[in-house]
Amino acid sequence: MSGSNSVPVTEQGMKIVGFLCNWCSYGGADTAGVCRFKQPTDLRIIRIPCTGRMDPLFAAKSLIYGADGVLVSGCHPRDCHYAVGNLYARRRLEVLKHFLPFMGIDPRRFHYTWVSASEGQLWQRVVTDFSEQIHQLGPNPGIGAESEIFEKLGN
Amino acid sequence: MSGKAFIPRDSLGAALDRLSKKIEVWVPAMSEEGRWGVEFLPYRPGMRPVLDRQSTLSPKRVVFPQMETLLRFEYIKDPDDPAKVKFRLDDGQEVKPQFVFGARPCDVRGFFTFDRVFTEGPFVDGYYRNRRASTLFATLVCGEGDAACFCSSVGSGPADQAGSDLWVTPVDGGYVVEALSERGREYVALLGDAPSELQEAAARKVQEEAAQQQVGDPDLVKSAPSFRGRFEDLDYWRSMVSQCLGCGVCTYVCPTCYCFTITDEGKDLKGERLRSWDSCMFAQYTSEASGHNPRPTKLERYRNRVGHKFSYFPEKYDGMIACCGCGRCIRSCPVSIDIRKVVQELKEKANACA
Amino acid sequence: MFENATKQLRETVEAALPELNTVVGWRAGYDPLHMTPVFIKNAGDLSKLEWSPFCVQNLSGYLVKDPAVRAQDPSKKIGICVKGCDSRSLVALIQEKFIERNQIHVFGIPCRGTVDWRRVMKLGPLTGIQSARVEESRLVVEDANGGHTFALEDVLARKCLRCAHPNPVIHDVLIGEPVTPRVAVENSYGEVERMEEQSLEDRLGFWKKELDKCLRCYACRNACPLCVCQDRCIAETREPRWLTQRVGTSEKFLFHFIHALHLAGRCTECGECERACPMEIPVTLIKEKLNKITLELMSYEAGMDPEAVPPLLTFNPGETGL
Amino acid sequence: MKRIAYYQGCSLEGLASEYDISTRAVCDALGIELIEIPDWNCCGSSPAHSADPLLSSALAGRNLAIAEAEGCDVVMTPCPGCLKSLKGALETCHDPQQCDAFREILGMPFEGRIRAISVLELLYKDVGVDALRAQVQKPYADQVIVPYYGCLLTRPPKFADFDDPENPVSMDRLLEAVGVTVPDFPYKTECCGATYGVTRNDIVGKLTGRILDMALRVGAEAVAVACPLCQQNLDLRQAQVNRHMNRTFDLPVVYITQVIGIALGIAPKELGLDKLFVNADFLLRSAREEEPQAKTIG
Amino acid sequence: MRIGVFVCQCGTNIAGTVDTQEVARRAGNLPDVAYATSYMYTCSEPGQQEIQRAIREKNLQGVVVAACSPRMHEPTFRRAVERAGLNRFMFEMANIREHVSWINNDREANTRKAAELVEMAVAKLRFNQPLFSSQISVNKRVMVIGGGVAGIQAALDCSDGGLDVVLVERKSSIGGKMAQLDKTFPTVDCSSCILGPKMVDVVQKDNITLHAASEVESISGYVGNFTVEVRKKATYVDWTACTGCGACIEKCPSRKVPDVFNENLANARAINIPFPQAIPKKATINRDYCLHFTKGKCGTCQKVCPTGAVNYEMQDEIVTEQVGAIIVATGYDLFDASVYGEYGGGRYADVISGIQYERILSASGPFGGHIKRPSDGKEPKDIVFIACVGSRDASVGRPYCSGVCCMYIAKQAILTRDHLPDTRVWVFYMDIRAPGKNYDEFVRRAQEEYGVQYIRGRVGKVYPKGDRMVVQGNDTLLGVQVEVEADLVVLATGIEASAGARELAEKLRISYDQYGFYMESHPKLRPVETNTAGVYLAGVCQGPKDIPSSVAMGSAAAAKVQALFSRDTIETNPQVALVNERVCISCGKCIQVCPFGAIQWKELRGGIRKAEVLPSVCQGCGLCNATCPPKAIQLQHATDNQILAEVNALCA
Repeated sequence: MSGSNSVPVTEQGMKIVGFLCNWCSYGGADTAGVCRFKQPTDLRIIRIPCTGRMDPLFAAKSLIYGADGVLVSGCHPRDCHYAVGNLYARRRLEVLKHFLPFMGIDPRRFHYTWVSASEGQLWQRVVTDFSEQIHQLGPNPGIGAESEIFEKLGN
Repeated sequence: MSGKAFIPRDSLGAALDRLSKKIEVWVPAMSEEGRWGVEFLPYRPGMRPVLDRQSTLSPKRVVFPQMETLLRFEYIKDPDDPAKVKFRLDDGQEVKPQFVFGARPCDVRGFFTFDRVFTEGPFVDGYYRNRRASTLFATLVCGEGDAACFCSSVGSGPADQAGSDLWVTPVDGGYVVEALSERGREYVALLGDAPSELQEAAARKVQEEAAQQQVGDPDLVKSAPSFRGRFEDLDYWRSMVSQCLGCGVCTYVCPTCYCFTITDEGKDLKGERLRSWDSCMFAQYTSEASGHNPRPTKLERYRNRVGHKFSYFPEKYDGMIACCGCGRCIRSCPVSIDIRKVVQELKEKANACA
Repeated sequence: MFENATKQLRETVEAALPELNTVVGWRAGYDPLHMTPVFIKNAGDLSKLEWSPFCVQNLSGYLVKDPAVRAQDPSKKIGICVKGCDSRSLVALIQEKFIERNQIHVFGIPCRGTVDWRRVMKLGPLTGIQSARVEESRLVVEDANGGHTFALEDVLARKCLRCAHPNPVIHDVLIGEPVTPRVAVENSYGEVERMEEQSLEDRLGFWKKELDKCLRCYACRNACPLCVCQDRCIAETREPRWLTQRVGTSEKFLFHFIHALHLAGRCTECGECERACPMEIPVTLIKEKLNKITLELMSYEAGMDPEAVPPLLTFNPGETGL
Repeated sequence: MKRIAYYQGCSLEGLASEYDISTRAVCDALGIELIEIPDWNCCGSSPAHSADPLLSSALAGRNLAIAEAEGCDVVMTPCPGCLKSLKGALETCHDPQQCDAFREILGMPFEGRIRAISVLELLYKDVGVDALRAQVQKPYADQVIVPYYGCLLTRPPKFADFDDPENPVSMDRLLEAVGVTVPDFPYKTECCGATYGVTRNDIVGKLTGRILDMALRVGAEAVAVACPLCQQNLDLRQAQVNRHMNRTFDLPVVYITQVIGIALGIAPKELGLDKLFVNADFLLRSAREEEPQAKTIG
Repeated sequence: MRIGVFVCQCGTNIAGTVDTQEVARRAGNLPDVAYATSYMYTCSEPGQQEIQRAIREKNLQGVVVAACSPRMHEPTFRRAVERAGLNRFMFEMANIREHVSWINNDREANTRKAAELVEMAVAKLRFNQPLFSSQISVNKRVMVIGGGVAGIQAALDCSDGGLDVVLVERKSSIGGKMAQLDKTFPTVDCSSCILGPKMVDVVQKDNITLHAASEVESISGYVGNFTVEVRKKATYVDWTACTGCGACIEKCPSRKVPDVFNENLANARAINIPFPQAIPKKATINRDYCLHFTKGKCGTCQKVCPTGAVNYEMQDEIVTEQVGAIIVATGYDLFDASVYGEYGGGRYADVISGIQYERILSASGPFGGHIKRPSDGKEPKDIVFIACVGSRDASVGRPYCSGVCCMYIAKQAILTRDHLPDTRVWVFYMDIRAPGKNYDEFVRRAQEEYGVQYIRGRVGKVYPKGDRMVVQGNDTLLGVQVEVEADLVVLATGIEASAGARELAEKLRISYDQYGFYMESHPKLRPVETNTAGVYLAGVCQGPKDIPSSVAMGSAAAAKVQALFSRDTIETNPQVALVNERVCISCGKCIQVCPFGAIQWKELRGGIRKAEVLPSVCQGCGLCNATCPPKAIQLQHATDNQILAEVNALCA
């Protein structure tokens, strides 16, 4: 079990956006908190009702606008509170994962996984591993600023 | 200072290098090496201007950028009481002189439409006026029309000097440049030495030949008054518009289309007000806050586009047509809709009805 | 060689016309390199109808987007001329129930490729084009300076050079003999693969450079037969508000992500987006990649089976490959 | 013809050579080509895993890697001890925590897609009871044999996933297929005490004796086994058992491959029947009588 | 908007590793925030009053509380802001305890993270809209699925409360497993004597409609308004005519039919009434054995029936029932002992399961209550019970305790010694689990008064020796191997989820655990509710339990239904999807993906179709929202703009 007591010293905070389903993974993150499982501080969690709500464009938007990482987590397949939301999400997110590198965005900045409300330790490992990976990758170079033409015109 | 210069073809780069040290220069250049499209880009040393064909995008953006910050604003909070907020606004515009090298008569004529709307009252748009006033045009005498060109139809022509500050005539071995305005004259010497007699004569010949060219059907303009009569003829408009995809690319490449939208974009306590190009071919353009849309389908929108250019505008502005005959809308249209036909048939059908 | 095909097309359409509201086809455009859509309503218009490698437009979008085409006598079908690629758009629209198969009469035309006029012009120079025709594997253009001959391979549209489905996948009548596909679909993603071989940085650089040119004129979207949102596209709405009016590269990236991801598992690679782009951005390439992904992950090829469900609108609970 | 890798292991080279030759003979008769793994080495069964489980795994893994390189997708070993080592290596290879270290030690390419099976599984699953029955040349008439599976053949359950770990039936079915009468044998997985073979042979004697006793009680003429160590304990030690238990057991202990081999019409000598301690000629009894009835249909 | 931000210190839980003052200070600099403060215990009464005071004094229109998980206190604070006059959806929480203060000690990083989470919450709140519940009417009929003791209890309690009840039972008689039992522990009172009257009550109550030999076909609708299709299986006997006289059974020539009620220890007839006390006491033909159906010859029963009730042409019938709530009491199955090859269950006639022994003990059982072994009908002298067969054993996928086996072994051991005092009884057990009123005392009686030999250890093997069985096991207390010779071995088979449980769960849209037991809404605080409103659980379908617990749960479920029905209308959850018809492009993708059938077409003028959400059916998952291309369908309180606001707060 990695990181139970040793949170790696972060040189600087990274911007990791988490999209967690309310029923399983948000609960799992709560469980990890209740159990005081130490985790890096880079993750900012957005609560969504279900990974089925997760439009891949939320992840794409985050990465395009400079998030250093995006982590999506939901109920284990077949365990969805809404029966099938995560099964749709799995296809959509997998497609996104394959698509990102084509556009020049490092797919390692995007991760999706399944963590149940009771899996506090698993959540700790997921967060720790992903945060470490993002720290290794460093800040997201991003898509960058506006084009030269518009700079010229004083915008 | 003769007000004339000759730029040898292989020294064009050097001339533009000299010029761009004094003033921001825009030239037509390939947006991507090996592709067809040409757009006006800020000149950088080494760049190869494309002067042998019309640009895909007109130089509209030089004076009327695709996006322009009108003002910046900021909320300032009282550190002791977050409920107390002050507001600061900055609407300053920084405009530098700029020089467009290699525009064509139609490109320059396009700005006349803008000028009437933005600078001749009753409301004067300062942002446009300032940019317009600080922009010079070195215009090419046009020799490369194609099947889509129709500048003569709208009262212009390949040798139309109107609106230009310098006059660039391509001759064997280079370009003869002559000043047409006082502020244009300042830059002539920078571009090259005075031309020889022979070169001047060659230029004159090119200019004369260009002036004699008839590009497009001169009767086109006369169709405009028929518009009102056909306004309610929905069958006609339906047949004209059915091909249209409503893609709006015609308005983006058009030198005279000036539709815009204004939005406030902000984050946290700061923000800015932006003016961006919009298109009358889009539903959002006329979508009202209530949700009602007076031009709900492409029929109304397309009819408006034709009417605006060939009827409403000339009615309001002394007969001036809001079209410069550049033909870009025809060339860029993915389904090759020909606005000349639409306007011409306006009249033909009107005659037929009468 | 296309005079015969045109003749055959006109005859076929003429025979079917009494049972049809309208037939959407192609006619001559403003110059010999351009065709433009035509809506044939009566036999008198038949002489306008043409078929040649300049018939680039995918007409299937009209069936969904043009209220005039849709709002006609419901007892009659609508006729439409399609190439192989266009027919796949029809299939996709049938899958999504935007059109019903029994409401349309499909004139299918096996296609050997269409001419990209920009590629011709680049090879030019051509002034005052008088005629253009395709003979076997050559394009012959006559202009003010005489005749010019181009190898067809040099002037065909990019999508045609990698075409795996030149024959209409659905049709009520086929005009001409089926042709052999240039490549199998698995081998049609060469350009995507060349991109994949590049480094992440190079790919990012490529797309930054390309997408930076985007005017956000949305012509790519509006020309797409499967961009069914049209006036309601979230690229422009405030409710919800995905994009600002800023013209930053990020906004352009996001717009193209929206466009592409909304087409994931749906795009039939007709190439209309790329053709409509005034800035010549290779926007179809983005969708090709997504199609390659759905082909590899879910063995799905869009626009082939009217009964299939697009892969992102369904799931397989047991799938473990993902 | 079916082509599979064959790992014989050390036992079959020495004490249990009859198991080796009978396995080869049966496979040959059934049209299975056995590719002996070139340059095979110790499976690491004995002491290696107590010193370093990973090294021990890699030791077994080397054999698998060679077999994979030979283009085989199945490796068969008659010895349950070897099988456990080979399966353990596969498990290590597929364990994400260990696979990198495992491959590094291995130092040769190995994908771990090869399947490791026992000769019993080969006959029971890959060949199949019905297919075997169809190949019988000389069916037994009245021989009564009980199968003894021992402890390792079906355990741990995840390694021996072809039969019920507590009540295995594969040998029962195979014996029945060749015409043997198979009574219910309660001690088919009972401990024979093999681990005490050297230090406390009194325990071995007692435990082995119980098994032999039960075999006699259910009416068996012989015990069929599929493990060299089982065979050794029950056969070679029978005199020792008699000494400890004061009994006079004289019960043949035969390899399943020998029993099947006779039925397939293979000569006793080619099956190593003469190498057994307790004479097992009873197997030939009916075989001889049945000879004229050998099937001729193809 | 005027927003107030309250940063909770949670004593030192948050303040220990987060500078809450600083978080509040930074919150004050966010747009629209008009008030920001830090408070010791925001969830306390004074804390809530402070929020309410600020709402009034600062004229706040929205509130953000940065504290613990919203899964903990969101309802608390929503009520608090509601009391001060705000809509409860004008409230957001930032989780700075479970997600910040408790998982890292870096005060600076924690403070920065907490401030950003507050910023996200404020950003989202700026897009919040007041949402209002709507009222839906309640159909005050309840359906109980399963007619075991839990279902019967639930049905009777609801009936007593004046509700109309529809009871659906898969078998041809209600009674469930309890009807098969001889006696019950720890009182050793007769099972059918206490269950029988309740079963009779069911048919005598005017307001209970019983569908026996019926299964639920489909369920649609939502809390207050379910529509359930029930398949009444063809019994080939018209039950309205059948008097239960038994004449047909007597004459039926097909006599080798496994008697399922007697656990196959006896034979029944092809036309049968499962047991004398059956409710309804009606005959049913078993098609698989009836000669009329198998051979096409016989018609005896039809001939002998005095009321002409036999009808070979009978077809399944679908009955539609409208109910407002559903109680699920579908019970359980018993573990298949043959999975343990070493015990020989299913192979040896004298190795039987606990429920078989129960039938043997029963006076109405196959041997009339005389203890005989199935193989030869002899009285056993030595009996061995083996506990935990299919319980507490991960290797067979049953790691849980079945909860009743220790007790029923003790009961059966006592009854054995009562019936046959000379019998010797052994029990191999792992641990004794007897945590109920008078339970442990009962086990001790078995050991001390009845002399049952309890051996702590697992059995390794059961094998026949002559006509007896040898049970080989170990005694872990003595540390020795033991072998017991017995005439009869009883395997105390454990409880497993009912075979059709998963299928029914999918129809009900409730979830089940990995073993197939239905999931309660909260393991401690909502033990009879499910996550589907209006669907309640009773009995072993939720997890192993004994009779008193099943009965209590049946009553609890009935009480829940009565509480639900005590009002004429139910408030809907307003956090549902909503269609903007102007934007809807009628592509139907939302309808295609909705797991709940909550979206349908709505016809507008001119034949235009638009998607429409049924708010009472919508569960608020948002799958439609993610799927809708123009985002015309928006999940309220998790709209695109709200999620984008959070993303933008971090990334833009």
